[in-house]
Amino acid sequence: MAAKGTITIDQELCKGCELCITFCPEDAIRIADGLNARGVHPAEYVKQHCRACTLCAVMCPEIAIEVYRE
Amino acid sequence: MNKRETILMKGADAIGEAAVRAGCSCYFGYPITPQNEIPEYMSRRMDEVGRVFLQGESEIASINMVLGAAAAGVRAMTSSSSPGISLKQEGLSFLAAMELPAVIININRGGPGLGNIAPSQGDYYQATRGGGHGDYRMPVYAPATIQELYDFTMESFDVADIYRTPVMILGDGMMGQLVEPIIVHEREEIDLPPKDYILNGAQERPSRIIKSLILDTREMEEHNWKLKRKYDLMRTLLPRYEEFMTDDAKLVIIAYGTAARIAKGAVKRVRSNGLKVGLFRPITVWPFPDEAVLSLTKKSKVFLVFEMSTGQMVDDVRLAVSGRVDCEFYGRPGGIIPSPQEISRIIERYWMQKEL
Amino acid sequence: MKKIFSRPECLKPTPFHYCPGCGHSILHRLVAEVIDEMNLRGRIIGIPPAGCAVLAYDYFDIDMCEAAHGRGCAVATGFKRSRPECIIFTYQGDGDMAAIGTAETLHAANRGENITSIFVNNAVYGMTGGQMAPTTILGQKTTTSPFGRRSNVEGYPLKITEIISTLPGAAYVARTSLATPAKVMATKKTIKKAFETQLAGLGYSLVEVLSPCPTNWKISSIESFKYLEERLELEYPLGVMKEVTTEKGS
Amino acid sequence: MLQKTIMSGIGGQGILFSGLCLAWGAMLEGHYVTYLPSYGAEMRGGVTSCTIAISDEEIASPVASSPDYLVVMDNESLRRLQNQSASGGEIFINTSIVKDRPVRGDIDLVEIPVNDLAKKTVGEQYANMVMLGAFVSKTHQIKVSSIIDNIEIILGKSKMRFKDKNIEALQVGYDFFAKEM
Repeated sequence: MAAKGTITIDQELCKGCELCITFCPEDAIRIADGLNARGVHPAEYVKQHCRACTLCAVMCPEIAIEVYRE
Repeated sequence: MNKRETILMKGADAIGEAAVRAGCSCYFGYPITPQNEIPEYMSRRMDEVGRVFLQGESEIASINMVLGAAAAGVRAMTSSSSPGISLKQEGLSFLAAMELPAVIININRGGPGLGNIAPSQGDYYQATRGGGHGDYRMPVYAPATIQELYDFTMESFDVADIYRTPVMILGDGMMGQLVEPIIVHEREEIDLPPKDYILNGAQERPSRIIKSLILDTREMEEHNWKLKRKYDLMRTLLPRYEEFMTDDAKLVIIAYGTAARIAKGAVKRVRSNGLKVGLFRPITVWPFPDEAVLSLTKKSKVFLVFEMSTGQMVDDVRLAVSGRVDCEFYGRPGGIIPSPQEISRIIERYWMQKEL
Repeated sequence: MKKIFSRPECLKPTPFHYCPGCGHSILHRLVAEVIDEMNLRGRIIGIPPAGCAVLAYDYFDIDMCEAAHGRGCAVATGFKRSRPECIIFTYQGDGDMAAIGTAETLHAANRGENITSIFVNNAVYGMTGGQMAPTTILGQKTTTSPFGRRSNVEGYPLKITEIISTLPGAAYVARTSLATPAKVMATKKTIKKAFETQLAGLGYSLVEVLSPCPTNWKISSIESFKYLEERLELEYPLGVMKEVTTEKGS
Repeated sequence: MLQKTIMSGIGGQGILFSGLCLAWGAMLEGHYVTYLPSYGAEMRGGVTSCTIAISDEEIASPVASSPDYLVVMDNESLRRLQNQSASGGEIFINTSIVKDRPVRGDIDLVEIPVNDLAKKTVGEQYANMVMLGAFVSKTHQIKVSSIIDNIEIILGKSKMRFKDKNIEALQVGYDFFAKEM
């Protein structure tokens, strides 16, 4: 049984490069409808899909993602 | 002179020995005639005292090694000759901007371009006008004897630390080769400001940055004014000069370094013929001793500037006298060292012309 | 819930100025993680380049000293020679390392200068706006090679890492990439290995990191990571080119 | 009084060292002195020289455009320097090697077969010091004892083993004129 986890995304740091979305094996991240203060649609976490694999955080250039494991 | 303490020493060796005794921890340099005896001396001597000598792959690399050592908080020096000093200008600008101490020796040779390896004073502009890009100045000492070469090299390490600035010793091909009696003495310990800017790892203190990139124009302006205030302080405290028989002089010859030695010989010659002529010798060429030059105008009617160039310091003299007196020029560029006889003939010519 | 991934301690909480999807940001984090994990903050000095990473000192919470364009390895030499107890690294782009600073780099490596260089190769000049780099690959369009780099006009891409690996003074020379999470994590291990090489006093260490530049490649972030893996890695093969494990005598 | 001497020879003849000994002796006697070796491109082609100025007051220029004394150890040195010599000056010629003679009539010639003298006595490699001994005894610029008594300082540690030979050679040269006169 894969580890369960969760992530937090600091949407104000996000520049919308979508690398986290590309490399997430669980499709747990998507682009938000709203804009952040930079004027980009930031990434947002789609709840309850995360395995805490950290791949999103590893690829996030902005260090906007923190990963938690149960 | 006490003959027990006096030894014969070559200019290049005197520079090296003074640096060692001033606590220079690192020497980085690249060979170029006529100053090769400096790295040669240092390669031997620094090893003896367990310090760093490294022959860089270029003048550019060497000055940047000096920059690294200065940022690490140790006393560092490089030496070169005119074309090599041109290459070091990038590093000099960075040292000035970052306010890092360093000592740079320029054994000036004939130029422009590759020029020749004979003694010249063609680098006066480059030395006293900053030389590299940006709005900066740099103290420049112009020794005229091997003893002065020793003393000022030693002193320049303190000046560099006090003002956090690169300092240049401006010699010429003759000063580097010349052997003269000198007294080799130890450095006088003086109080120096703490080096609270150095980088040695952020151990139990906030991290530090040494940089010159200041993108914000207001900040950059403030940094320039800060440097300017420092240069103003140097202008007040650093100017040095020698006056020789100027008290009753109607004509004063102004020269520095090797040219000043020759001029002094010429002054003695014409004095023996009854001509009231004196010598004014700037020891610091930046800051230029302009107030002392100005006060000379009260006594003397005619100034004759003599340089081993086509005329560079003469600009500073003319600025200093602001048109108050006649300011004539005589130059021998390209590596020529005229004799005192030649200069005394020039003095006599002006003496007649000006009806003194 | 246990936090298993967050910002490394020796990176300041300052948002990066780099473009979206820039490899510098990822690489900054990797270097910072290694410094944290090896507990080097109190003895490390970083030397950023002129180029996109010129502002690296705004992010790293360690001692840092700027160097003029290309002079990183010379400045690092001055530091290391006067403070051998410190760990010194340069962080340089392709222009800094492989064009204007080739001499400084080659000679520091050849002297076996006990320093580490992290060489970010994105095959283009980023800071100045996408001009040709010495590492620009054949056919690649840049603002100063608008027809694509031609070998008969602009010459060939320069392979600094291969060159350095032939020098006796170089102790550890490797090329990595940021194209995938696995390669990013391998890059971190390689950087660690380079610092360990320096700690052991073995000589010069160099880690070339192939990195995307979506802005100047004029493609999306996602596409730039594909280009990185499919094109750049073809021209610049990954791997450890040289590894010395014992100290050499004089 | 200011006196300037140029000593010139082929590299390896030890003429720079002879000049340096003269400068040391002068300094130790309390005179002002400068010693200026030729360097760089001037040295290419084998000829090397130095200029020694000795005076009782500060020396303005260490360069000698017209030296009072000229010491030549080889033909090329004579060819290059003979026209520079001051009118009324003296040229010391190593007649073991130099076959030419100056064409000028306004200078005194001092002929010394220093290589032959050295070969017969202390060894040919000390010809330079034989010349110096002879030069000092003829010109009286300094006392030969000023060099001999201080030879250890002048030679330095690394060349100390040549001390006795150097002294002997100086003496051979010095006696050359002492005997004649």
